[in-house]
Amino acid sequence: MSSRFRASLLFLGAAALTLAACEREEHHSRSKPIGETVPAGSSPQTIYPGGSVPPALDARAKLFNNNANAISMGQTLYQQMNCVGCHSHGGGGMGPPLMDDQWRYGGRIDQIATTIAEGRPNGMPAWRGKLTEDQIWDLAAYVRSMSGLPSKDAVSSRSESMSGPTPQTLTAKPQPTNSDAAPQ
Amino acid sequence: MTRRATAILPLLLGACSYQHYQSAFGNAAVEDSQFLILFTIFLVVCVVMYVLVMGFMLLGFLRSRGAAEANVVETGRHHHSHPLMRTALIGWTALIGVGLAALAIASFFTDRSMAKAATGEKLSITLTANQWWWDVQYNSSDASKTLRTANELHLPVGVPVRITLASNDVIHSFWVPSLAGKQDLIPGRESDITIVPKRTGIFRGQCAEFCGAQHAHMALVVNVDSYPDFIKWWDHQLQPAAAPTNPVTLAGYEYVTTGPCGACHNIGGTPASGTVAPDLTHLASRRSIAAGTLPMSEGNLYGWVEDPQSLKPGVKMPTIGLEPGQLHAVVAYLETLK
Amino acid sequence: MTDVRADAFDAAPARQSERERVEAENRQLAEERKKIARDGPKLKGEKLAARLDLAWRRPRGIIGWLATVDHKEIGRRYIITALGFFVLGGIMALLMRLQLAQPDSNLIGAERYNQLFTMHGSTMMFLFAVPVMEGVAVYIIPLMLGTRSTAFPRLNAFSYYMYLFGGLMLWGAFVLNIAPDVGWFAYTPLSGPQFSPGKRADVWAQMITFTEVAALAAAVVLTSTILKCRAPGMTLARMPLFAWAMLVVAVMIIFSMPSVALCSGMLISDRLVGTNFYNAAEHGDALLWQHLFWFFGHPEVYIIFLPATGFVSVMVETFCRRPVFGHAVVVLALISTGILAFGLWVHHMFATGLPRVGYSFYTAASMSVSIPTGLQIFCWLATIWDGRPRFQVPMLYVVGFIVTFVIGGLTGVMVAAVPLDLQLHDTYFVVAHFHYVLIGGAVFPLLGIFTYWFPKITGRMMNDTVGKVSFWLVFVGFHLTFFPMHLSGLLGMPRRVYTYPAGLGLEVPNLLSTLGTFILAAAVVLFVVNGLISLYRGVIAGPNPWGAASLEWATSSPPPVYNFEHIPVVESDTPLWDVEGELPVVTGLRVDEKEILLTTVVAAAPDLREPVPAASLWPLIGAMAVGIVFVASIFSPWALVFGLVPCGIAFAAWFWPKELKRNPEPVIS
Amino acid sequence: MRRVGTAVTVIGVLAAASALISCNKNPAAKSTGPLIYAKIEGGPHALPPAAAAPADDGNWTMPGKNYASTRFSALSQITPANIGKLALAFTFSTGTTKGFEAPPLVVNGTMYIITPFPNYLYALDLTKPGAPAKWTFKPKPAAAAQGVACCDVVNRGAVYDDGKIFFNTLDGQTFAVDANSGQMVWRTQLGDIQKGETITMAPLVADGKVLVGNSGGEMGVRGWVAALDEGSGKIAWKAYATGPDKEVLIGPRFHPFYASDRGHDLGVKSWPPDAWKIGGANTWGWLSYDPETHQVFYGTGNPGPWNPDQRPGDNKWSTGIFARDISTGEALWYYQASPHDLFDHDNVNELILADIPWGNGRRPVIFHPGRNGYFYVFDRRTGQVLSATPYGYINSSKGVDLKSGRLIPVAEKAPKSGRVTRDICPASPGAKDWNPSAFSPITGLVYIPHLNLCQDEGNMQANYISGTPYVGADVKMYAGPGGNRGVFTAWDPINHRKVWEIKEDLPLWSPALATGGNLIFYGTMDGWFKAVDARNGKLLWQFKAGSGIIGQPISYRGPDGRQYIAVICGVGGWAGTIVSGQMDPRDPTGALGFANAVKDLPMKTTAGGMLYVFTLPR
Repeated sequence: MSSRFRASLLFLGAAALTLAACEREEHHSRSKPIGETVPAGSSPQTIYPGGSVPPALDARAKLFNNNANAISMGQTLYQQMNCVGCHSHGGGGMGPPLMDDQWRYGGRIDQIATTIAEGRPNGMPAWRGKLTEDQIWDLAAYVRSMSGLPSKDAVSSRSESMSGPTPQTLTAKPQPTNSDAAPQ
Repeated sequence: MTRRATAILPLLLGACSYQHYQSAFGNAAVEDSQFLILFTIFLVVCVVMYVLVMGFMLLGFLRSRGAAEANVVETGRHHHSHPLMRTALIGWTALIGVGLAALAIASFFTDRSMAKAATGEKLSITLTANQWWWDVQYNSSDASKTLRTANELHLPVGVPVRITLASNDVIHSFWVPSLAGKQDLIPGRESDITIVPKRTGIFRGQCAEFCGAQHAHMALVVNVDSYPDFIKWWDHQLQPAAAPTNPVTLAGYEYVTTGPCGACHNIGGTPASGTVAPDLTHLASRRSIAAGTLPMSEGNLYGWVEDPQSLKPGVKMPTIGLEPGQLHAVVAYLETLK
Repeated sequence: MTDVRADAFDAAPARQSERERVEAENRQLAEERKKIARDGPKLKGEKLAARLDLAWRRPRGIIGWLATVDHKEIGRRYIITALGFFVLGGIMALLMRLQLAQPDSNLIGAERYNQLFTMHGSTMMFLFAVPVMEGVAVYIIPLMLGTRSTAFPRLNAFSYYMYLFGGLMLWGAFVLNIAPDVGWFAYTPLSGPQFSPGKRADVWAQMITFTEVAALAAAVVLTSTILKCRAPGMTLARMPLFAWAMLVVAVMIIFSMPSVALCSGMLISDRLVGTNFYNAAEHGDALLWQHLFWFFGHPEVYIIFLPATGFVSVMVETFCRRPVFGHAVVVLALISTGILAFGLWVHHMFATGLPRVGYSFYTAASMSVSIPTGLQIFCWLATIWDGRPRFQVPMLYVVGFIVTFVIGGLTGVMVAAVPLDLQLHDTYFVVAHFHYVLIGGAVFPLLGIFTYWFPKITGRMMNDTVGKVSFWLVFVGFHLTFFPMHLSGLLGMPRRVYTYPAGLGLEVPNLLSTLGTFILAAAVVLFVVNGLISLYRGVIAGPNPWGAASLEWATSSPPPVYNFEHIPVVESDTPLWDVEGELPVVTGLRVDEKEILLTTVVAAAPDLREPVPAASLWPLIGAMAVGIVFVASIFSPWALVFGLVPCGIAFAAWFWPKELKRNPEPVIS
Repeated sequence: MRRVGTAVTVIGVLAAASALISCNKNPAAKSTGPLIYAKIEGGPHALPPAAAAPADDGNWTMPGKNYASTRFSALSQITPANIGKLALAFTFSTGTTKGFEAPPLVVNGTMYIITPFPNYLYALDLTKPGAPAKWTFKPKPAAAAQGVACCDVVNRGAVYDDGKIFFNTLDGQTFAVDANSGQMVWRTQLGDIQKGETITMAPLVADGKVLVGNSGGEMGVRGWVAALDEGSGKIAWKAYATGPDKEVLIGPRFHPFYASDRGHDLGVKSWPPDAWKIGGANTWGWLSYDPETHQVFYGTGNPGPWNPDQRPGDNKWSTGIFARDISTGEALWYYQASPHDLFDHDNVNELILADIPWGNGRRPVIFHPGRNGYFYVFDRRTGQVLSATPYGYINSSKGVDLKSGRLIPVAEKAPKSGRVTRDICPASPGAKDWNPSAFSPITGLVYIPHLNLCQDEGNMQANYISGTPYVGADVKMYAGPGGNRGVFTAWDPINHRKVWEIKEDLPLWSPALATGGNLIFYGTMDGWFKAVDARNGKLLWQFKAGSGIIGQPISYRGPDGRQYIAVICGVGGWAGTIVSGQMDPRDPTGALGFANAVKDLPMKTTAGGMLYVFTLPR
């Protein structure tokens, strides 16, 4: 088993495994924005009359939900776009808290993206046109991470600033309840 | 003698064919000329030592081929050695010791004279490094003369300038080879560097500490001007941005101030006053775009505004996906920001 | 074999006087001792070899292959695995140079390039350089010291498996797209929780933990072997210089590795549970990482370089046909290099804005560390001067080493001065410097020593002409690659940039470097092919093809599993040259059990007969358990808690005391 | 064996010591009895100026009771002797659950109540038993205004004058409503919520003008004070707090006492370019008026953003006090309490007008317990600082240099970017926030309900996007030395010292009321409405309200001639956002850092909005 032969074997194995590349670490520095507009998601447990079916989850959800780089980009935007001013580090203030498991307008990533894009009546500003869709989806991914919804490997344990609530890597994933619409 | 010595140095190393734009041979500031003098001293001493070692080795090879009774196992004298070898050893140690001591002392003196040249600074700049651009602030006792610009430095020739270095995210390193050595910008720790430019000209510096995906595209252009030009430049930069005159630039102005650009960029005198991205008030007066990624030109502005992610992948500026009409208007407006 | 003590006491207790009882016991013991088979002076040749081979052979088959504790097998595996990682690291370098061949090229994207240079740096430093030196030492030191096995052979096996699992984890992550991209030094806060999302930096930090455990284990094995298992008569003064080098290296590893273990452990805890060690806001400090890392970092590069000086001393001695001039001077130089190496780590941090007075101490220390190395070079040149050098392939590598390393040493003196370092730090000038001292200083002697000890390990010589061609290819390729980097550094090219703009004069040096890299790659391929072919069709080498003087050439090539039939006795520092005919030997070791002779530390007088642990799977199982705990603790802190159970079981079983038939006895004659 | 014995004893001792240390960590300091520091001097003491504090007619027509803002009711039917029998007369639920900072107003038999968002105005008929509501006026302010109100959607009160009720709504409108019919007379839109501007203050109506200022220092909104004509609601004049002198209405009559406040266009020169346009300095607090000299006095808020590195210079005219001519708005004098403010110490606290014995005559002064922890006494004609004495624990400034008037900061306590500065006392809400103190002419003391909080602060680059917060600081507040978070202090302004002091567990966010019967009323954040003796602070009577009290208690003479005490409970404001904003207490930096100081509040009170009126039984 000379080293030459072993090295080439490793390389072939490597090529095969790259296809199963770990999605969590993928860098989506997309140069072109994804076409779809942000769908008008529904609030949690909306009544769908006459047996109609809730809209399917947006196709982009799996690109952003557990992607470490999207959550990290969202963390930077959360600070830079002044979300901290109203929601602080998840505890709330002017705006409602984001680290608990109560979602007035839905906790699914596409519903949060809609809230950010369209704004909400009691003072949430509408960011459509001010932020690009990728940025809105990055923010939505980070907002979900404040209540422990994405996988623990994708979130960051702290930021390089004053320590706030307990690290996201240690917050347990909340038990879904009937009124909680953040299953995905 | 040393000035001529340092001048021929680049010729020696075959670096003579272009303008010293970003090279340690630029000799454009007191600090860099001190470096060149010390570098020449070290080079000379090292070459001499190297020649000695190689000479000793070659002699070792040539000499023993002829000697009949070398002290080897075949001649049974492998436990003997040349009688003078012990003294040679002591001499060699002394030589290395003296050589190193001399170099160390030369280094201390250069260090001290650099520090001495740097006292009594009359201009203070605060340089804040971010992931992959430079935030420059010219401080002044009159607060309203505080100037904020990005990715480009203008320095008056002959005036010692103290640059305070801070970082907003990771460790970067401020390095303009033609002017002076590098200093790191470390978050939570403030350090500074003092430079005394010797001659006017355009020089280029680059971040020298690995700082993430686009570490390679984090450069800044340094213009050393005469003092009057420098004051004229400072006053011009304090003026608010030029108001749009024709409908195309007006449309560009509308888009930039109400659209996504204003959330991050600041354009003086307009509602766009974001602080987390380079200040664009006088963008068109700068020589490069996106921290030295592209030289300033209309074509490059089009390319950059249309799709920054393909030119500088991973940069924090998103690709907005402007329609051609909007893109044309925005670029037209940006070009008026002289 | 009934237990002697039990029945002696219950025969007529009180009346029999004390003296009679002791005599009965002695008779019993003498009876007992007669039954032990020993290798007396008369037991020699085939009969002894067969019995020793039966005692020392490891169990057959895959179980035996995994359970081996034979230092030669473990040494071979270390070397082959390290060479494998060397090739992989080399491929990374090739890809980097392809990207840097022209300015503003988009062959490889930024993120991928950052992964490449991190993998290149980490693989070369942690998975090739230190392990290959330990691998060669683990193979050769017992032979060179005239003993049959290292001390703690199972710890030796455990060390290899930890190293292997660390390498597999890092390269597994590379394949699964979780490769680290923060550089082989991973400065915080870039490698911290906010700016390195995902698990990339954790994988890097955990690879450090793996290789650090492996290196510490190997260092303990080497230190105890060198100090306690030398052949009788081999006093410290007569110990070969390579053994001295490995002793200093082992002690340096023991003192430096914990520092990097601490800082990588703290980085993992920052990234996993949000501690604030490196968080400047909460009064942590980004420079804490640099201090702890470079306190290990600089000794690390001497850990890589000092074994190479040992190799050069061995080769110079053999090919100049005389012992190295000033044996004591070289030994003192090794020890002072080892000590000084711990006092100059801040020269990596001259640009971080620490107080200038402090820097001047580190300038002085950095310059003074070149004095001991200068002395060693003088002693080698003096040996050449007094000897009659024969320019076979290993000697060519020695000459290549001296020509290259001295340039690296001198540029090292340059970057020791603060005003120069402020311009040269983190530029390609420094890249040129450390490749000169690492490739020139360590890889050249390594290639030379592979050619030198290849016959001892495989029994066949490597082809001489192919060896010469590959040397010149390596030499030319190396200098074509790395000398232009001095220039690109001075012209303003910083390190770790995935591209550079045109018009700065960097085009020519970078193109030359890329060409040089391909020549270097060709040279390595040629060397490996030469090795592979020589395995089967190389000239048969007898026990001492080079006519060398040290003990490893006293046994056959390849050496039998028990190394020596009888443990040799040493009267001088070049035993094979000073003794005509058979080496004097000492007898009395068992032949039915694995046993080695322990000797006193300084005078190497025979001291104890030590039973050698048998081959066992537990080191492998222990390494797997620890490996699983390390990998799992990247993802959850609970892994450390629940992981203790399997580790506890594996180590308990490993150390479980076998029922000793009787205690080791003092040597009577 | 002996060695083992000693080892065991050593371990035993260590274990006991550590247990001892852990168990006597001081239990949350319960509110203790009053600490007496000094005797009340017999001689002449401060008195409110007659013009600004006319005789008490039993009504309560403005939050400060009178233009001198004494918050003193001369009614003395309830005294320390009979307060034991004080009983509930009637209650009224306002139907809101946000922070209730406003007082009820009582005018000739009708009580008017202005609620926090959505700012309902109720009129209760006091002549009928149970005081039923006569009419309700609903201004219906924009709901989105809630998104730009930094510190709870509060309203600090309405004002009655000349048959009309004047009040502001959160979305920046000023309303005039006819007091009898409840019909709107006029309304004027002053603020723009798109820029982050809101109005929460109580207007001051004097000399035919309604003076209104805006809020939004945390949103980068440039501060101003506007005077509207009382009859038509048209803007008579508008004075900005930053920018060129022309817009700050600084003209020839402007004579600031101290040199550093003199200069041309300081509102532009003391800021980096364009920073004054988003520089804050809002007037959201209290105004006082001197009818004799027709001068109005008010304070300006903190400069924006909180991160001082982004606004080098003194940042004129923030954190200061202006005196203006009420008819034209021209500035007469100005004093800056915190030049280049480092800790968000808005200087909008109440300005109590008084005349103090000086030499053989009397000197017209202003008493001003500032947020930076100093009790200022100004000469209200020139703005000279007569004295500035700390009334709370301060370690972030050394004192006020009376020659230059400037605050002397402590360098290590200046917050920096990228590195948390620890133990800054007083915290950002200051030694006392907006809740005004009361001044009793009988005892001559100023009764100050205030805070004892410190904080850790780490700053970073603040990004300005209009309509979003522009702060640039992470803050964590916690109890100051002593472990109690609130203090009620009786302060002798003549001899500059405390007379008596009550330590309260929770921060004191409720204004104080002084009465002729030598009683002081205030409320705590967990709902206790307390009455203490004005002379020695002894607790005489207390009542547990349904929610925390941060509103102004008042005392009035009812239609039946008896003295009534009224207060409206409803926890909220910056301190109570953790309850009224349903915040998650696990985030210590919530509500700009206040959440960390009142993590226990959600267990001690719930949100609410209830009027309680007390009187002595017949």
